[in-house]
This record gives sequence, structure tokens and C-alpha cells, in this order.
Amino acid sequence: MKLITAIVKPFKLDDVKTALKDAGVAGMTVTEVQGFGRQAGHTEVYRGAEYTIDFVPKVRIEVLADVMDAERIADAIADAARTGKIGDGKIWISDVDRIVRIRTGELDADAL
Amino acid sequence: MKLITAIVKPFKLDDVKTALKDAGVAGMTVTEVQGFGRQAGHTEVYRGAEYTIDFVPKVRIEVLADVMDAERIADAIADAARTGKIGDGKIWISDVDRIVRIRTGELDADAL
Amino acid sequence: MKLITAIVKPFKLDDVKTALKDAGVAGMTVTEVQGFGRQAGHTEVYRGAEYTIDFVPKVRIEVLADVMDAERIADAIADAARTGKIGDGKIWISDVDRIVRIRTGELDADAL
Amino acid sequence: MDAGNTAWVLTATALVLFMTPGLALFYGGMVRGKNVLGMLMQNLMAMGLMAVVWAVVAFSLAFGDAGNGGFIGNFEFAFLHDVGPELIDQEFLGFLTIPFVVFAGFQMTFAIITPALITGATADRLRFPAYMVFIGVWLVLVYSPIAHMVFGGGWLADLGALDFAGGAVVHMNAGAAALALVLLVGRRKGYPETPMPPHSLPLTVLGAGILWFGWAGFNAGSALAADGIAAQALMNTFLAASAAMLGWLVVERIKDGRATTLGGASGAVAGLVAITPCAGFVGGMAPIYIGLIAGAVCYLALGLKKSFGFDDSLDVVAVHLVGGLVGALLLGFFADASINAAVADEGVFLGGGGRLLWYQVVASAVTIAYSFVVSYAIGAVINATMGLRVDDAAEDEGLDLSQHAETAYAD
Amino acid sequence: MDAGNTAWVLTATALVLFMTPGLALFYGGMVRGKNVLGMLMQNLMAMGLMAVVWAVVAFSLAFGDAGNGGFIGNFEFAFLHDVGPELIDQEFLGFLTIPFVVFAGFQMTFAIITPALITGATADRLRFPAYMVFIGVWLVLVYSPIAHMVFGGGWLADLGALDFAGGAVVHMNAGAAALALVLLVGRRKGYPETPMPPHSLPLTVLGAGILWFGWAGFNAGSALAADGIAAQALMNTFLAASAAMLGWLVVERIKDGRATTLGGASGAVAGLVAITPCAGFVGGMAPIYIGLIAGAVCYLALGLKKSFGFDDSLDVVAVHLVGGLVGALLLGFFADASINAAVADEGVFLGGGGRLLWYQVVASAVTIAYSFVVSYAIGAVINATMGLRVDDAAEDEGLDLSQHAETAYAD
Amino acid sequence: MDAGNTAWVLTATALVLFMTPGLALFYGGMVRGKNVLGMLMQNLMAMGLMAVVWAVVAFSLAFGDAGNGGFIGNFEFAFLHDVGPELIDQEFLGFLTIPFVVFAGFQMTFAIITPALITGATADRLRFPAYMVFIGVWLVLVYSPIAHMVFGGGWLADLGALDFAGGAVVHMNAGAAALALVLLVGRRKGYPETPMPPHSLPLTVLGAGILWFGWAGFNAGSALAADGIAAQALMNTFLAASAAMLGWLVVERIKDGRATTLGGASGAVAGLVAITPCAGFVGGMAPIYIGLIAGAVCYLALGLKKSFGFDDSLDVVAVHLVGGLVGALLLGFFADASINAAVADEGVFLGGGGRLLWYQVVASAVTIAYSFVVSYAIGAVINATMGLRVDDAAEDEGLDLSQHAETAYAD
Ligand SMILES: Nc1ncnc2c1ncn2[C@@H]1O[C@H](COP(=O)(O)OP(=O)(O)O)[C@@H](O)[C@H]1O
Ligand SMILES: Nc1ncnc2c1ncn2[C@@H]1O[C@H](COP(=O)(O)OP(=O)(O)O)[C@@H](O)[C@H]1O
Ligand SMILES: Nc1ncnc2c1ncn2[C@@H]1O[C@H](COP(=O)(O)OP(=O)(O)O)[C@@H](O)[C@H]1O
Repeated sequence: MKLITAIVKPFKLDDVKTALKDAGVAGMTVTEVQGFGRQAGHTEVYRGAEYTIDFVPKVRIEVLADVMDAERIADAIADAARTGKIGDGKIWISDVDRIVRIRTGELDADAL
Repeated sequence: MKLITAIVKPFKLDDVKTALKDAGVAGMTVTEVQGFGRQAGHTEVYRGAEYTIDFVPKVRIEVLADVMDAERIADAIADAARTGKIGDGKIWISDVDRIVRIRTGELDADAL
Repeated sequence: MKLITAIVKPFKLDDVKTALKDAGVAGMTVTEVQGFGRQAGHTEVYRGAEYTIDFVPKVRIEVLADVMDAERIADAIADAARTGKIGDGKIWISDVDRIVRIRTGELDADAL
Repeated sequence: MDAGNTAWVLTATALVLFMTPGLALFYGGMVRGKNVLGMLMQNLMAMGLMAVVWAVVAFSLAFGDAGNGGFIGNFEFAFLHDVGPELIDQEFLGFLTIPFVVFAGFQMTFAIITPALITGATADRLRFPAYMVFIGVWLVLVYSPIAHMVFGGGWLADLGALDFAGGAVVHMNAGAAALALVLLVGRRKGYPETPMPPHSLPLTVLGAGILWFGWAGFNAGSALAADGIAAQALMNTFLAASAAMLGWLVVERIKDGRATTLGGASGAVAGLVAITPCAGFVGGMAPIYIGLIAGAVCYLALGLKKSFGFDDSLDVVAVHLVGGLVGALLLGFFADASINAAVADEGVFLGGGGRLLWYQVVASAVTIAYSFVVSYAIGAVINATMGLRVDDAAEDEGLDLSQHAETAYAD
Repeated sequence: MDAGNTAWVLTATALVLFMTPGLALFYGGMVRGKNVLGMLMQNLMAMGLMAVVWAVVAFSLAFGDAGNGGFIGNFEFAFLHDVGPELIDQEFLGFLTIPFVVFAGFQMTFAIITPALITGATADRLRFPAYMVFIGVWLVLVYSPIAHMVFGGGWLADLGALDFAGGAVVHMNAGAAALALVLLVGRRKGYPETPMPPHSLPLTVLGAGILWFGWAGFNAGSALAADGIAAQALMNTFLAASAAMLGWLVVERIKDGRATTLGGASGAVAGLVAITPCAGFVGGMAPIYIGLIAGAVCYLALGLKKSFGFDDSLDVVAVHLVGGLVGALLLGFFADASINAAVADEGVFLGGGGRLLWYQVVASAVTIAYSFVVSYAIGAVINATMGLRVDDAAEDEGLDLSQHAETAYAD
Repeated sequence: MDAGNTAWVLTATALVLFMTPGLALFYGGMVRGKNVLGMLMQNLMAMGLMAVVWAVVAFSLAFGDAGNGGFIGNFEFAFLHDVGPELIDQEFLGFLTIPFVVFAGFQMTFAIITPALITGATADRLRFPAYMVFIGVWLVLVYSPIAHMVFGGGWLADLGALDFAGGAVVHMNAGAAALALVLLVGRRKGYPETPMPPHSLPLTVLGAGILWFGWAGFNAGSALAADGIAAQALMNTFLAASAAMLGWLVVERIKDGRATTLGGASGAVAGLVAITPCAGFVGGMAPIYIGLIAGAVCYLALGLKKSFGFDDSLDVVAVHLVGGLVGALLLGFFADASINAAVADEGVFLGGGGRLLWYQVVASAVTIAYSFVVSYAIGAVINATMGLRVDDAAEDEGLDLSQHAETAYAD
């Protein structure tokens, strides 16, 4: 089984969700994160003191999937999340030994 | 080494923590996340505008463990987190090359 | 490709960021998490009721890297995050099949 | 009609009105984040519904036929009949030098906050419709009679019991009703094993600040004039709040090892409660002594719910029932005729003997018993018919979503 | 000079001043977290800039040459000339028993909050410098003339239209200007597809509480004395707010299935708006009827923006324009000479026939038309020259960062 | 006794009392989330402890033997002896037309907020017990003497220096004490390298709103009557706050490129501080000029801590010491006998020459020097005995947990 993890811009979450639904994905898990990379952060000023904030808000999306679906899902996320501007984020795919659905104890593909 | 990741219902966190302690697990890391899946979200109303929120609050639990403990720990989590109702969540196990305890530099099993 | 994940003390985040920059790392993703482990939590009191909070705030840092850089990066993080006191956290390295840069579709090392 | 007195009672009315949003925040900060709107909304609804019920009938039942020495008023002022911008021409109320309508308005703000006080006890588990019915009926059957007996020249006033601004009418009354409801609805799911810490103490401190501010109107406004008694009541109010904060924190520090922010805010409120019956009847250092005692005793009264196993979630019994009782009884010791000529029997410490203290005991007992019994009865009927408590799933989800389809905080 | 009246107007001035921070929070809680400082700052800026413009020229344009039956005042009080601690010696304003400077101050607080009301409509997308220019010009060209026509003894007052505390001058005026601006700046990015739920309803409830409290000063202060009319206005204000909350929630419950916290707070504000023109002119149960109607109608008016496709983000049109209009027209039915001798023609329900109602229609139409047209013109000029709206990137980033280089919340 | 005057001073007392919770939120929003309760609690404790110390002895030391032209009062009013609902029969205080107890109460609210102002400077690092001891001693040794010298008919009053509502007694005094403490406790860990942005600017704006509102009582209440001087003071207060917001923001915009929300709120407070000594002594456009100057100068004074390397965390020196000084000195230019007959020497701009300005310089210098030296001494003794500062681990953990075993926010 595979785990697809994507870091995307927060306002793209809805588009990604729709794309995943269209790709037949039944579930995902989302986390608010802070990203650091090429995309510039911003500057804040408080009573004359200027702070540079390097981190940019992002969301992290995790999707468990069958081996043969993983590439397709990654592509779907990439297409939905792309704006073409710096900071669109990354997607990575990694191996999972086993997946369990807690409710039923079903395993792997059945657990999705 | 293995990494066990579980997505469970927030109010089950305490039970899972107890079960892990009982299973001899010394540590874990917990993240607040939003889950999307079979479990329905909810509807909110603001001045006549109705919004459907698909996401459901969940917690993500990560436990690093020795290869031979992984299954047992996953089972312990599953047992503790199960309510039998839709939305109980998923557990997955994946491979880890190496674990380091930052404080001492100990590796792998010694780092736990 | 490799994914280096580190759980560190929040006030060490800045030092780790600097160390990573020095190590030539171009990006990372950071999540606020709660850690449970050897480090004691704390006690709160509300109108005579005492609560023990086991969890300790931590940050989780993820860095995608080339296979050959992974160890070096893990070491850099460990050095920067170390205080020598209990609770300094863990670092682990795991395998990644593929990395995609969403903006360009570049893969693996080119995606970093 | 006196413009100075009117100016002050107008101000005081606005101040007391402001207390209910303050209370909403005070309580709202203490509940979990999934229940904060439920709490705010119950308090808002008290502002909405109680005002209308007051205008329709409750004011008249409280202050109609004022001075009859009886148990309840009549319907003479129902639907605000004869309640207008002129002075009222009636024997008992004839002392008023302010437009009658602002007297009705000032008293209305008391009728709003009293049921609102109860909401702290039953936090996180009341069905909203049942709550509305409860407070609507309660105002008429519980609040109006007690207000009449004490403030409206009813039999407790005739007896000689003193209650300057509502130690009995407001605080013991709300506290006893809270206890009754808590026994009916039972404990929150997970109480006491699961910690349920306050979700926003800054909101609670803000609420306490607003209450403290508004209480100036509550107590000093109860003089119904801008005179020396109002001035004394104001000073007493502030001194008691301060001293009670210290009293609470000292005991907390000794027992728990820390002086907490929630303790500071709670102690101040306990002092404000305790000084309420005494505000215009005592002077000098008495408010400080009353405050110190009330702060310490109310802190200790937090233990009651543990001992007796009920879940008075935000400690309405410890703060309002016990605090109100402490104030009412201490008035029996500190009442001072040199401050207010209305003090016919001075307190024990002023050489007046135990007579006033006895009246205070009687009035307190009557108030608590009446309120507890009738509140319990109203609650039981509602519970049997429409159900007081949300179901398990709704309680897990929180009142905000289950009762109001809202979440308090978003990005 | 009367100390009692002065005491009350001093208090009322402070209360109305406090409404603008309250409004800031009421609105600020409703926007997304990345725009809350933008909202707060626009309201703060109204407090900063409007006061200075008022002192320099706007007060004089509103109340100079008072009683001239015309369209605008003059420059006699520009730069606060002759505005001091003494009584004013002028025919039309001669009824005042308070220092002239506090009259100017009291009216100033109205001039601050009126443009601030507009900010809810254009939330999340105005450029800060453009906003400043807009309100600065608007106060002089829109607010002052309308205030003069209605409050300053101008032609609408002469006509016989009544507006106790600003149903036209404040609410319809702000509502019409809001509509004009909204048409000019267009919708928020993503509206209406993307949900933009309130980021902190507790802030909104707090803001509503402050508004409710401050409105005591707004309406009862408009009596400019601590008399029976002030007392009646206070009671009416509170009753209307309560009743409107109920009216709104009943309709909301029926249409949406839930009574919401935001609905409760909004309903109360709608009632406060509607009672504003009526406050010192009606009595008895009238405020309750006015409130009930206003709450229900304003809730229904939320649908306007859907029907007509404009993005009045926080419903300034539904609450202020419609609410103010409902109040102004209902005054034509409920005005009562027994409450206030200034009521020359009583309302329809008091047997006065339709004359007052007709004046109310005229005054409302004139106010709305004048405000809409001139506001649109001012906005259009600013839009063409400096641009009213932030660019796309700034809107995505949020006003807090893009306009003020700040974030509202941190660890 | 005058009911109108009493009504106003009652109101003003409540308003000033409300300022301390406002200040708590103003400061509390600016600190990091782990220290907010520490900040709120220090302010709450000022409300608790200062009131009791005031009643016991500090009031008497400030206003006992009033008019003696000396340095300090006596013990005649200790334990509130003779402080009651009647008029006071004393030569210097004989002008009062209000119950003496409300005068004591009004002044008490000043004695509460003054030490509370200091807490902004030492944010995030004071031990709570040490703080309590400090303010307790400070009130007696620093506040009471300065209040006596200036307000109580002491030698600075006799000299001819003017201070309408506490530019010296409250603001320069608190600012100088803040500087002394900051030098003693040192900088926060990580300052200035680590950014420590405000954790909740909406709380700060709310706090500023409450302060602005309460300042109406602070300044206009200091007239101790509801008269033309009070009215003028109210107007001046509001105009100065508004103008100072503009002054601050203009300079901020030029220097930092942005007008910030924190800047808007801070500027308004700076204006309120600066107008405090002038409020009842100036008129016309003077408050606007004073505000504009104060806003700009206080913004520039933020640089002092950078230049001199001290960590005055929330800028108490820049806002209160500098703001108070700017106001006191500008009074030497703008004081106007036509506004207030108590102005014996008019300001430079009114043709009074430099005499008043000289008195203002002397009074300011004496206040600052006295407060700085004695505050430093008290702080040094406490530091040497019990320690002023929390240890490193406690500072990392934050005051909320380390001092009060609480966290401000939870789910
Ligand atoms: N090496 C990395 N490891 C983990 N996350 C990364 C890495 N590089 C970038 N990211 C994440 O991807 C986000 C976008 O990266 P960035 O370099 O800003 O733009 P882009 O992906 O368009 O090149 C970052 O904010 C960060 O969350
Ligand atoms: N394919 C998936 N990838 C990642 N997380 C998932 C996936 N499917 C479900 N989840 C997570 O598991 C949670 C529960 O899933 P859900 O389908 O609602 O119920 P159940 O696990 O009982 O079938 C979701 O809220 C989500 O967080
Ligand atoms: N087995 C584990 N799996 C996942 N995370 C762990 C595990 N053990 C510890 N952690 C994380 O590492 C943090 C530090 O661990 P702790 O045992 O307190 O100290 P140390 O790493 O110094 O031994 C914990 O707070 C937790 O976030």
C-alpha cells in the first residue's frame, strides 16, 4: 500500500478535495502546517519593531491508497493544487506495510 | 524500525494513551488533524447561509517502535480506539530506516 | 529519496532552521504537535480541581532530501536541537518513492 | 422628579443591563470551546425573553400592589399599564423621585440577570428550548413572588429583613434554583474524571471586569437616588470585591499552592455577591471584613459539590447561594443605622442584638426553600414533558453545533 | 445649566463613544481571521478622523445656523469657535440646559459611529487610504447635511418628520451609503461559493453587548436631559432589542431550523436600530411590537443580497437601512403625544391619521436617496483616482497583513 | 449635596474602575500567549490589593490634612475613619458637593490603576509575590505622597503647578517607576533578538476601547461635578485621543511604511495620557494640537529603549512617562483661564508668559525624580530579599503556568 503526502496552499484545499473525490478517493487526512521554502514569507511591524516571518501557512494532505492508484492520485493532487506560482508545494509517495480500518479490523485495500 | 500512525476520534485519545502505556510504549506524538471520509461532517448556519463542513476533527498519533512490536501496538491502538461507529479511523505501519534520540544520539531501539 | 522527520522543542525551531539553511536545505514543513514521553508534563489548577497534563508542546519538522544527504541533515538537526535535557525529541529517516514539485512537475532531487 | 437621581438610575440601569453580556463571557470563558456559544446564547436569551415576560406580567406581579405585606403583587401594571415617564402616584412607591418607567427598567435588568446566573450550573447539557421554557415560567413563579416579598413591600420586608440589592432576590434565589436544576439534569458526561478546563480565561477575566463595573449600578443604583447611600453602596461594593479576591486567593494559595487568575476573578465575584444585600446598610471597614470572609468561605464551598457528588459546573451554588447567604447573615452583624436610617435594628457588632440576624436567617431560609422547591417542580415538569437534557451525541458534539448549528471559532 | 441633565449627557456621550469599539468587535468577530485587524482599524480610524473633521467643520455644518429650515448649517462653529463650557445662547438650541461643548461632543460620537457602520458592508476588501479619504469627505458632504436637515432644525424637521435619535441620520444614511459602496467595490473574492464563516462569535457577542449597553446613551441621551422622556427612551430601547431578538430567532428557527447565536445578537441590534427613531416618542408595549416586527423583517431582508446579487458582507443594508426604515415607518403608527409633547401628529394607531406616516415616508426617501447618490459619487471619484479595492494578492493575504503588516493572533 | 454632581462622580468612579480590566486586556493582548494570565492577574491584583491598602492608610496619607502645603497627609482618615455618606467638613475639601465616601472611592480607582500601569514594562518576568509586595509598599511610599503634593493641596499645588487629572500623579509617576523596575529586573530572555509579537491584537483593541471609554470618567470625573468644566474635559479627552491616533499613525506610516492597528490603539492611549493634566484647563482646538504632538512624540519615544538598551516591554516609558510629560509641558502653553478660573497663570500661547510652564517643569521633574528614586529603592530591597524575577525555567514556561498553574486557552 502507499501513502501520498502533499503540502499545498491552503486556499487550494477545496480544489484538491474535489479532485480526489473525482479520482475515486474515499478519504484523506488534513493538517495545518507551516512551510519554509522558496516562497517568501512576510514582514510584520509592531511599534516600530520589524519582524520577518519566514514561514508560510500550508496544508498537509495525506491519502492512503492502493499501490496501483498512487501515481494517479498524486497527479490528480498536483493538477488541482497547481497555480504555477512559487510555493505550490510538494507531493511525495511512500510505502506502507499495512493499513487497518479501526472500526472493522479490515486490512489494506479493504480498509480504504 | 517501524512507525505506526493512527487517525482516531479525539475523545478516544485518552483511552489510546492508556492502552499504549499498558502495552509498554514509552512515547508518542499527537497532532490535531481534520479527517474526511465516510463519516458525515456537519452543517452550520450563519444569517441564513448554510455551510456544509465535510471535515471532522481527528487526532493523529505517531508511535515509533521496534519491528517486532509494531503489530501488537497497532492492535492495542485499534482496540482502544474502536467505538464501532463510522469514523473510527485508520492505522498504518511503515518502515523507518533509523531513529535517533536527539538528547543522547542513541539509535533505533535504544532511542525509544 | 528520503524523508527526515524530527520532533523537537518549540523554542529550538529557530536554531534548527538556521542549521538546516547552513546545511544547504532549501525547504521544510513544520507542524505543531503534542509530545508524550519521558519528559514530565505539568499540573494545572482550576477552582480547586487539579489536572495533570501529560502532553508537552513540540514541533514536528519534515525535510525531504536526497538519499546521500539524509544522515547529514539528521545530524545537523540533532546538533541544533540538543539541549541535553529530557524531552529533546527524536529524529527518524524513512524512504520515499518519489517526490514531485507541484508547480513544475519536476521529480525527486529536482523537486527539492 | 429629580434630574440628578434620574441621571444616576438611568446610568445604573444601563450598567446592570451590561452585566448579562459580562456574565455570558465570564461563564463562556470557563466552558469548553464546543459549548461556548451555547452558554452565550442562554444568556442572550435571558436578555431577550425575560424583558418581554417582565413587561407583560412579571413586573406587575413583583411590584403591583406594592407594600401589601403579602406574597405576590397583582396585575395592575401588566402590559406596562400606567408605567410611563411620570412619577408614580402610589403610597409604597411614592418615595421615588424618578420616572416610574425607569424604575421598571432598572428592576427589569435584575429580572434578566437572575435566571442568567443559573446557566453556569447546568453548563454544557441543557436543551435550548427547554431552557427557554424554564426561565419563562421561573420568572413568573419564582422570581416575581420573591421580589415582591423582599423588594415590593411584601411580608419579608415587613418582617424586618434587609436586602439592599438582592442577596436573597437575586443570588440565593438563583443559587437555589441552580441546585435544583443540577440535581434534575445530572452531571456532564465524563465529569469528574475528564478534565474540562476553561477554554479561554481572558474571556472570563473580561467578564469579571464587566460584572465588577456593572455591579456599581446594581448596588449603588439600588439606592434609587444619587445620594449618600448610593455613594456608600458604591464604595462598599468595590471594597468588598477587592477584599474577597484577597480572601479567596489566600485560602487557595494555602490549599492548592497557587493563587490563580480564575481564583482572583471568582473571588471578586464572590465578594460582589456577598456585599449585595449589605451595600447601602454598612460602612467604614465592614465591606472589607465581609469581603474577606466571603472570599474565603466561597472558596471552601467549592468542596460541597465534591462532597455531595453533584455537578454544579461553574459553581453557582458556591458563589451565589453561599455568597448571598454569607452576605445576608453578615448584615445581621454589620448593619449600621448611621449609614442608613432604614436600618431599624442594627447588627450584632453595632450593639443591635440578634434581632436583625434572626430576620436574615428567616428571609434566607424562606428564599432558598421556596426557590429550590418551586424551581425543582418546574424543572421536573419540563423534564418529564420535553426533556431538559440534550442526548449523548449532542453533548459530545457540543451545544454550539447541536443546539445552534454554529462553531465559535474559525480561521 | 442643570447638573442632573449634564451628568446624564456626559454619561451618554461616553456610552456612545464606547459603541464604536463595540461595533468594531461585533463586525470583527464576523470576518475571517486574516481580516479582523483591517476591520478593527477601520473602526478605530473613524474614531480618530471623524472627531477631528467634526471639530474642524462638520459640527458647524450640521448645527450652525440651527433652525434655519434649510439644507445645511454654516461655519459659525468651525474650529469649535464659541463651543465651550457655557450654555449656548441661540434660539433653536436654547432649550439646552447643558454646556454647549458636551452637546457638540455627544453629537460627535454619532458622527463617529455612522461612517463606522458602513465598514461591515465592504468588509475584507477596502484599501485603507481610500477608506480614510472616503469617510473624511463623506462626513462633510453626506452626514452633516442630513444631520442638519433632521436634527439641526433643517427642512425635514420643519416638515414634521420625527427622528428621535437617528433612524434616518445614522442608520438609513449609513445603510444607503453601504449599498452604494458595495455596488462600487463588488463582491469579495470567492463570494458566495466559498464559505466565510465568522472567525470568532464570542467577539461578536461581546460587541453586541457593548452596542446594547451603549445604545442606552444613544437613545436616552438624545433626550439631552435626565427626564421622563429619557427614561421612556431607555426602557423602549431595551424592550425593542429584546423583542427583536425574539422576532428574528422565531423566523430563523422556522426558516433555517435553528435559532443561532449570531441570529440572537443580530436580532437585538436590528431592534436597537428600529427603535432609534421612535425611542422618545412611543410608550407602553409599542417598543415590543416594533422590536418583534423589526427582528422578523430584518431577518427576511437578509435575502435581498441574494436576490439582487450584491455582497453586503455583514448585512448593513438588511440591519441598518431596512431596520432604520422599519422604525421610521412604524413611528408613523405608534407615535404618542402623551409620551412626548413634541409629537404634533400622533401615529395611525393612536388616531392621528396618516399625516405623520407620510412625513416619515418623505424623510426616509430623501435620506436614502441623498445618501445613496452622494455616497456613490464620492466613492466613484475615489475609485477612479486612488482605487477603492485592494488587489487580488492583498485580498488573498488578508487586510491585516496587506494593509497593516500585522497578524491578529500569535502564540 | 448635589444629586447631579453626585450622579456624575458615581458614574465616573465606576468608569475609572473599569479601566483596570481594560488595561489588563490592552496589555494582555500584547504579551505572548503563555504570559497573558500573568499579566491579567497582576492587574486584577492591583484591583484587589490597592483598594484595601487605600482604605487602610493610603487615602489618609494622600488626602489627610489636605491643603497643608506639605509633602504628605496624616492618619486622620486611616481605616476610613470619618469617610462616610455625608459631606466632608474640612476647609480644603469643602468645595466638594458630593458625599465624601465617593470622593474617596473615586480617588481609589486612580490608586488602583496607577501601579497597574507599571505592569506593562516588566511583562513576562516578575514573580507574583514580589509584585504584590512591591505595589503594596509603593502605594504608600510613592503614590500617596505624590497625590498629596499635587491633588491634596501639598506643596506642588501651592507652587502653582496644574495637573487636572493626574498627568504627574498617575502617568509620569507610573512611567518613572516602570523605568526603575525595568532597570532592576533586566530584559526578557531572548529580547531583542527573538520576535515576541502580540498574541491577540483584538484583545488589545478591546482594552484600548475600554480605556478610552473609562477615561471619560478619569478626566471629566476629575471636575468632581457635572458642570461646564467636566463637559470641556470630556470633549478635550476625546479630541486628544483621536488627534493623537492620527499623529502617531502619520509618523508610523512615514517611518515604518504602514499604519498599524497596534499603532492606532497606542496613539489613542498616548493622547489620553497627554490630555490628562490638561483636560479641564484648555479649550477650543487645543486638545487636538496637544493630541497630534503627543501621538507623534510618543511614537518617536519608542526609540528610547532601543537607544538605551532597556526592555520596557510594552512601552510604559514612551507612552506614560513621555506622554504625561508632553501633556504637562504643553499645558504651560495652552492653559486657558476662560475655560477654568482655577488657571491663575495662563499658558504661553494665551499670553500668560512662561510662569506656568516653569511650574510644570518643576512639578514634572520632582514627580519623576521622586518616583524613580523611591521605586528603585523599594524594588532593590525586594530584589535583594525575595527576588523580583522568575527563574529561567519559569520564564520559558511562561508566567501562566509557572506563577498560576493555569493556561489561558484550551479547546
Ligand atoms: N525539502 C523540503 N522538505 C519538506 N518540505 C518542503 C521542502 N521544500 C519545500 N517544502 C514544502 O513545500 C512548500 C513549498 O515550497 P517552495 O520552495 O516555497 O515552493 P515550490 O514548491 O513552488 O518550489 C514549502 O512551504 C514547504 O512546506
Ligand atoms: N484514504 C485515506 N487516507 C488517509 N486518511 C483517511 C483515508 N480514509 C479515511 N481516512 C481518515 O480516517 C478517518 C475515518 O475515516 P471514515 O471513512 O470516516 O471512517 P472509517 O474509518 O470508520 O471507515 C477520516 O476522517 C480520515 O481522517
Ligand atoms: N515512541 C515514540 N514514538 C513517537 N514519538 C515519540 C516516541 N517517544 C518519544 N516521542 C516524541 O519525542 C518527544 C521527546 O521524548 P521524551 O521521551 O520526552 O524525551 P527524550 O527524547 O529526551 O528521551 C516526546 O514528547 C514525543 O513527542
